[in-house]
Amino acid sequence: MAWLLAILETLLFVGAAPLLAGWIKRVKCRLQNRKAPSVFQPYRDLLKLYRKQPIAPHPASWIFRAAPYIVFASTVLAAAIVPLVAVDLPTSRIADIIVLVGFFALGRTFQVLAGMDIGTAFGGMGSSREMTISSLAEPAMLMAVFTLTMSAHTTNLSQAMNYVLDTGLVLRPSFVFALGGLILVAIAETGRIPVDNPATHLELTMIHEAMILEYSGRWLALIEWASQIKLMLYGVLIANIFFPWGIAQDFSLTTLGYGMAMIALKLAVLALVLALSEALFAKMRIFRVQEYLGFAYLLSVLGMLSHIILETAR
Amino acid sequence: MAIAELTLYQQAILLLAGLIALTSFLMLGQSRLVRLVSIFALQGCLLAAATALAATVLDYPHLYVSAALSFLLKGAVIPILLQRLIHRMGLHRVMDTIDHPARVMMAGSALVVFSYYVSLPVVRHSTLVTLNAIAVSLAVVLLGMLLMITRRQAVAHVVGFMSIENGLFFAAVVATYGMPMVVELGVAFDVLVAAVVFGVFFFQIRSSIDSLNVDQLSKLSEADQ
Amino acid sequence: MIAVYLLLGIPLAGMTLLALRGDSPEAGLLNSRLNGLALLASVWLAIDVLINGPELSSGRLLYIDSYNVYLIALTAFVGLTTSIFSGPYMAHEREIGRVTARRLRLYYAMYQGFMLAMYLVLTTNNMGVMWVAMEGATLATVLLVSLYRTPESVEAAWKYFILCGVGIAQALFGTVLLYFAAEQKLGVGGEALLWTVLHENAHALDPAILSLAFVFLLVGYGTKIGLVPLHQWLPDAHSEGPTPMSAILSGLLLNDALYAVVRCKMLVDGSLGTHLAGNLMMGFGLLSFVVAALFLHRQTDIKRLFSYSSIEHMGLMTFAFGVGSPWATFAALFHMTTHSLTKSAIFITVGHAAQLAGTQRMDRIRGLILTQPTIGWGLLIGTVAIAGFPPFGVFASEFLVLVATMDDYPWLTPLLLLGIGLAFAGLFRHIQPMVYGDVPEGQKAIKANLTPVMVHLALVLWLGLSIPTFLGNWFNQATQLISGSMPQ
Amino acid sequence: MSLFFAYLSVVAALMSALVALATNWRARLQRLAEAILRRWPHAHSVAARIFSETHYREFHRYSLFVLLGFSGLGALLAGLGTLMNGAVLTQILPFGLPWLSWHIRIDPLAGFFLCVLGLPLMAVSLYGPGYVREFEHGKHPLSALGLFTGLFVAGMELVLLADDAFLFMIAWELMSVASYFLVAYQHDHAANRRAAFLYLLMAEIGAIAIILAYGVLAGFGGGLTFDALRGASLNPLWASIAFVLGLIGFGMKAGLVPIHAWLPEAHPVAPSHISALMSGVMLKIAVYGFIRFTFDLLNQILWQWGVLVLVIGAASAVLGILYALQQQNLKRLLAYSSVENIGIVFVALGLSLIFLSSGQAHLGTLGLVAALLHALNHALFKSLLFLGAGAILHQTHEQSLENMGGLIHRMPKLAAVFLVGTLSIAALPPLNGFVSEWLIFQTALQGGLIESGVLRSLIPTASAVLALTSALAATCFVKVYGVAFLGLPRSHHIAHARDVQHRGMLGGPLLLAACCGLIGVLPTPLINGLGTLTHQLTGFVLPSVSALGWLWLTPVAPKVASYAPTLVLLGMAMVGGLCYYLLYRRTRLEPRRAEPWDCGFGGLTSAMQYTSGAFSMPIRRIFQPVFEIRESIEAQQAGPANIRIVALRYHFHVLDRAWLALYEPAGRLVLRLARGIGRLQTGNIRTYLGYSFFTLIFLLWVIS
Repeated sequence: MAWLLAILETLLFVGAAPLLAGWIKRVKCRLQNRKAPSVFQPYRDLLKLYRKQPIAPHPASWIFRAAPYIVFASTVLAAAIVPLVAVDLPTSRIADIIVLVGFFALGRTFQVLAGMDIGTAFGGMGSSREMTISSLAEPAMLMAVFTLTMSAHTTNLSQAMNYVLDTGLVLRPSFVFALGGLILVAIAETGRIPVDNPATHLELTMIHEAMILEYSGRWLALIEWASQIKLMLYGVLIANIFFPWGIAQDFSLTTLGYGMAMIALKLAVLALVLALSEALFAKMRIFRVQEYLGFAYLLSVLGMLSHIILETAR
Repeated sequence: MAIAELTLYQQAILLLAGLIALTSFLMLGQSRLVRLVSIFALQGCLLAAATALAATVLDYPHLYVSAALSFLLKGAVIPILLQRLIHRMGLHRVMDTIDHPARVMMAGSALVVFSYYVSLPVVRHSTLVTLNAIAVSLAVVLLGMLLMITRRQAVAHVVGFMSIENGLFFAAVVATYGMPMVVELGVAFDVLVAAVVFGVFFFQIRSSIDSLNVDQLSKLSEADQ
Repeated sequence: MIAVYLLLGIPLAGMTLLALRGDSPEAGLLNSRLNGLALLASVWLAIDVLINGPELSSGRLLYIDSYNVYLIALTAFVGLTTSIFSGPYMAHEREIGRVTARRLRLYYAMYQGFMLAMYLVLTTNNMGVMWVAMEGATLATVLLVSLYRTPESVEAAWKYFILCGVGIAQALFGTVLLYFAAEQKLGVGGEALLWTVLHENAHALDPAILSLAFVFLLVGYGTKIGLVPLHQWLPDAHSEGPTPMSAILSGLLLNDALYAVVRCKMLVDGSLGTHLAGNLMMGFGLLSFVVAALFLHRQTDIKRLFSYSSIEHMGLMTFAFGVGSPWATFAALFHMTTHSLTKSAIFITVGHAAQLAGTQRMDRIRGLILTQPTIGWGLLIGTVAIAGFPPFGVFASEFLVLVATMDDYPWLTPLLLLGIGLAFAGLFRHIQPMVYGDVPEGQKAIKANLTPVMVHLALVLWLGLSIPTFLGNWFNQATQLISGSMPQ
Repeated sequence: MSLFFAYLSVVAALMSALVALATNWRARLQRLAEAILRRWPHAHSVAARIFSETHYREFHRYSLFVLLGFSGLGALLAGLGTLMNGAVLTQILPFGLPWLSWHIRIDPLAGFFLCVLGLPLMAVSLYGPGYVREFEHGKHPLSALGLFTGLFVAGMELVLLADDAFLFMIAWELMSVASYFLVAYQHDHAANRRAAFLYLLMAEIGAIAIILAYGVLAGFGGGLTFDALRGASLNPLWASIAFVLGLIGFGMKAGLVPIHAWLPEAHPVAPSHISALMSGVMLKIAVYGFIRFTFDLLNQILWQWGVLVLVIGAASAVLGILYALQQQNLKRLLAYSSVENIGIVFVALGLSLIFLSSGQAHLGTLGLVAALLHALNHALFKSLLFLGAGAILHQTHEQSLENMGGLIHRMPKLAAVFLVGTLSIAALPPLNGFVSEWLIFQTALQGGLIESGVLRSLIPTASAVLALTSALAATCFVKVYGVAFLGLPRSHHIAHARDVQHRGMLGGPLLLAACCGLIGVLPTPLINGLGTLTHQLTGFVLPSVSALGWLWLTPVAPKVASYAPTLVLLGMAMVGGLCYYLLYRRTRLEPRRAEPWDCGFGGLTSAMQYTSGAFSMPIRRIFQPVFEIRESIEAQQAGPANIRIVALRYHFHVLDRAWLALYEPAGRLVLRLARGIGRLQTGNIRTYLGYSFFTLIFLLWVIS
């Protein structure tokens, strides 16, 4: 039963990801007062790509072909272990938050390898930048996460959420800092403005797009979908770790429905915030990213220190 | 106890000790090789005399032998050998002047005082008065080294070396009435061989750097050229 | 006891014999045969002592105990192997006309004379005779240093002669003082210079006089050991003389001088009951160790290089004897053995290498391994051994010295560490370019007899892995004799 | 039994050393065989074939490595046996000093490291015969290589078996010297000579430091056997002195910053299978020495030591990987990454020390287990990578990444095996590298349980540095794989490289890759196996390594953290397979081959790809202060009056700051001192007489 539920939840996660992306696009369009596409546009795009015949460039090796599957699989697995509507699902025991970071790293690695597999300047450029950014973002994210886990004494996500739920609403300075850090990291890792512009078509400014420039057809579909899932993952993480209220702690239908509604609401709000910021800020130079991520890291460290100094009564 | 209360023999030994020290000083000041060698011969004779005297005082027969040995070697054979060499090498006119005679003399006298100071603990509890002569013999040894340090001529070095030997020998006589016979003989033999080897070396050095100025023997060094 | 007289008689006869027939072609063979006989005699003696304990000759002029008996065997052994090497070497020198028949006679006669002096130093019981023999060793070797009659060799010989002569004279003064101190207690007569007698009554001797005497003895024999700052004659004499002589100088003369100093130290310790002698030796040893290690870095002549390494090692041994704890003493005795074996082996190899390259300048010796692997590897392995790497024996002693020093004088260990590191770097920075790399054009292999080297290195290796029981017992007894208790 | 296997492995290693000497004894051996086997015609014919001109070389070469293989197998069996039953066997061999014979002891700790030694050694023995074949015709004899390889291995095994300081040091130095000769094996390159010299010098200094460390203990314990040393009761000051000496000595061999300078010099220049052993195994022997000294011999642990180790380890980790990222030479890059991994191991050890000193035995144990596991993992994948690099070197004679590219098309098999190594060193799930780093993170996250707030804030910071390190490591090895194996070939000989032919040269790496995968997927049994070891050292066994069953890894408690690598692998396989089925099997759309996008200009060349230097450029700029970068641009001009620039060539060279700051000044200082001392020896005999005169005066003055 629990396993079935876990799988269903995962499927829901995977299925809902494009919707979130569509929603963000829509809000953005509205903010830039353009005419917005329907929120279901991403599904149509995926279907279209799925039907198209993929094109493999000449120098590509099997890595190029295998990468989309691995990227997608690792992302789905990550989705499986992050509690969406209910905690204490068996899947969340398979791996904890550090493994989650590991999954992201795995997917990223293969995407980067695929980018370098083609032997063009763009692939290399994108890969190099992606690895640079992620290698700065990862410690920041882990620091943020550690802040949480050190007060919750667990790295297991659903345990952590339980902890927050049990302690109720406590204004922890450390959590505030960690939240800030995690949001910044999330923006960087999901390739949104101001770090990267998912909508750009000028190769020199691309990071994520430059890597997947050669992809087409079903491969592109998988990668796009994976990145949508990743975006939603970060959203869910932020929402459920810092504001877990409403998430189902038992598996009765009512609570599950309530949890679903709540998470939908939270994500919608987060999406609004993201869209707003993307509308307000402009993309920054690649070599200012280090300052940006350094700030994220600083926030996380501050969170950690404030946890040690302010919150532990010793 | 004061010197007046000593027997004549002992007084004589002390007198000889003084003379030997004097000869060392003379050598230190002497810049002509020929005279240097003759003073060295004088010192040898004084040494032999002192030994003989000691022998008579305590009638140790073997001291006579060593007296004879030292007279032969230090007083006769070696000086004559050296003189020969000097003449054959035409060094009899060479002046081996030292840079600061006054300072060297001062240093010498300082050495005498120092050696007295050093030998005090030795003399402290002992029966024989002649023992004070140990200070003298030590002074002679040190003066010999000083002589070698201040001189440039190989011959002077040999003389200094031999006068060191004299000092040792004198110490042996005054302190312990001579060493055991076997040692005496060994030492004498060594000295003789040494003298011969010196002779050989003079010619070798002469043939390599046609002079006997040891300052020119400084090819083998570690300092940057 | 016959063995001892044989031991002294053989080289005496050999000296006279070779003085006459030294220029004949089979002289080298004769020389090594004589040394072989001496070795047999020494082995006989060793077994004798091992079974019957210390021996005192009639007239008590000669005394063999577990301390000197193994040094005797060692001396005989190194003398033999070196003479095996020196035969062909001198023949080659004769061919290229560096030595004449007269000098060859002199060489062989003096070789035996030197051995005689060494045996006498080791076997005698009379401090005076020991002095005489030590001076005799100088006189025997001094003419060998200037064998080639080059200006440098003459200069080296002259320095060797004067400095060692003056030094040894001071040793005689020390001996006189010793005699004097003893005489006050034991009365006039030959007794008072016998080491056995002195050692028995050491406690009774006047400390003031003995400390005075020890200073003179230390400076005197220390000059022969090559302790800084009295060492200047050593590198010159080693580098300018014929190579076999460098080998026996490094392998034997230095050891025996140290032996004499330690004998004196035993007396002084017995009398003073303080650690004065030890401290003096430690000071000199450490100074020599570090300074020599520094000197290694600026050498250009290969034999000079290794003579400095000899100074360094003698410094280490002096230091260890100075420390005086059982471990350190054991280490020092063991180091004496391994060092003289290794160092003589190295000098033999170096001799070949120099003949191969036709020069002693290290910047002209290149690519030995590729030219003639036996010589190249021999030199390299020898250097590794002398630098104190296991499984060679030198390591064991350095290990013990370090541990013992850490035990007693921990604040000195940084200096030791510094010294070893410097010495190692100094050796290898010169050795590596010589053995490795490509062959310079026109360099060809030569006829070389490296059996002695192999034998020595094999022995050192064996000692490093395991010390045979009888040797171990020697070392233990000697350690007990010197430091008062056995190591455990 | 396990002791027997241990001896077997040592003897086998020595045997192979001896066999190596027989390289040029074919004729002699042939005559000998004929003399002996005249009776039995059959055996005689066999011998005749073996010793014939044609077969002897091959036979000899194989026998060398077969013996090494046996040595590895013996070590592995001995180690496993000891880990299984946790027995401690001791024995005394009749060697050594008369009053201190060799003490032999095999216990779980030694056993574990015997396993660490055994696996790579077996891989090397598979790999070797194919690799060294080309040396047979070179100017450097195979005998030297084989001899010192055997001694090297024997030395390492003896270090693990030693139970007294003396034997330990003998074996330790034997290991150093033998590996020195191996580094200097191809000594016609000046770089190799320089590296070898530096290596041996630092090994010597480190060894002396270790000896002194033992000396301190021996002084208090009154003996040189490890039992005596254990018995030594020291005050904190002396204990700290001993610890610092030990840290210097073992750290120098392990390659901790800033005393790592020899490592990136020496490891790359040795023959590749030796580099694998040096980087994969020898560094672990140093780790073993440190653990043995600190956890076993020293009778107390102070938290300051833990902090020291933690800081140094973190510094080594991040600096090591930053420098690795900037290397162009593949083997040099791997060597620097060894510095990084050793740093990670020491971070774990530091955590363990801190926890043990503050009485948290179970967390200390966790840290220790993490360290050991990472040591094993590093041994596996680093050997794998070095063997792979060696295979590339062997096929293409190319070490520089800048000339590689597209090798995945030329040597697909090697590429596949190499990928495993790359992924596991980049610490990606579900491979072994990730497991150990996960454990280290888990340890660090328990820092909240420590009393002192300073430590509580220090530990997470260190773990964040660790996170940075692992991210950079991923970057670094993505770069390696991407530049070397993917894209277009950057030079002619790479474009025409042939895949490895010799079966063993693939088999060795494959074995290691298999181990990586296995440990990655099923770490639990191994970690449970370490129970005996931790019980011996910390008196504590990880309580709930598999509280949820053998699938789950729950080092602290199920509620705190859990990881099920097997399920992860399963899940990935399922999802990936499903997608593949749905997307490919259903729509049978074969991908079409086409030119990659070139902005419409056409004619993409390999020169347009990102090079290794370009890939790491952002990191280079971000971490500017860490490096000493020498850049230069040379312009090729042509045309009238050389105005027109036809080609620009960009060179950059990254120097190690430690080198410039520490080593060169030391060298200069020594030379200056030597010159100063040299002035004393003027060559004038009168000066010399003066010296002895004044020495005498001085001494007389002193004593009276």
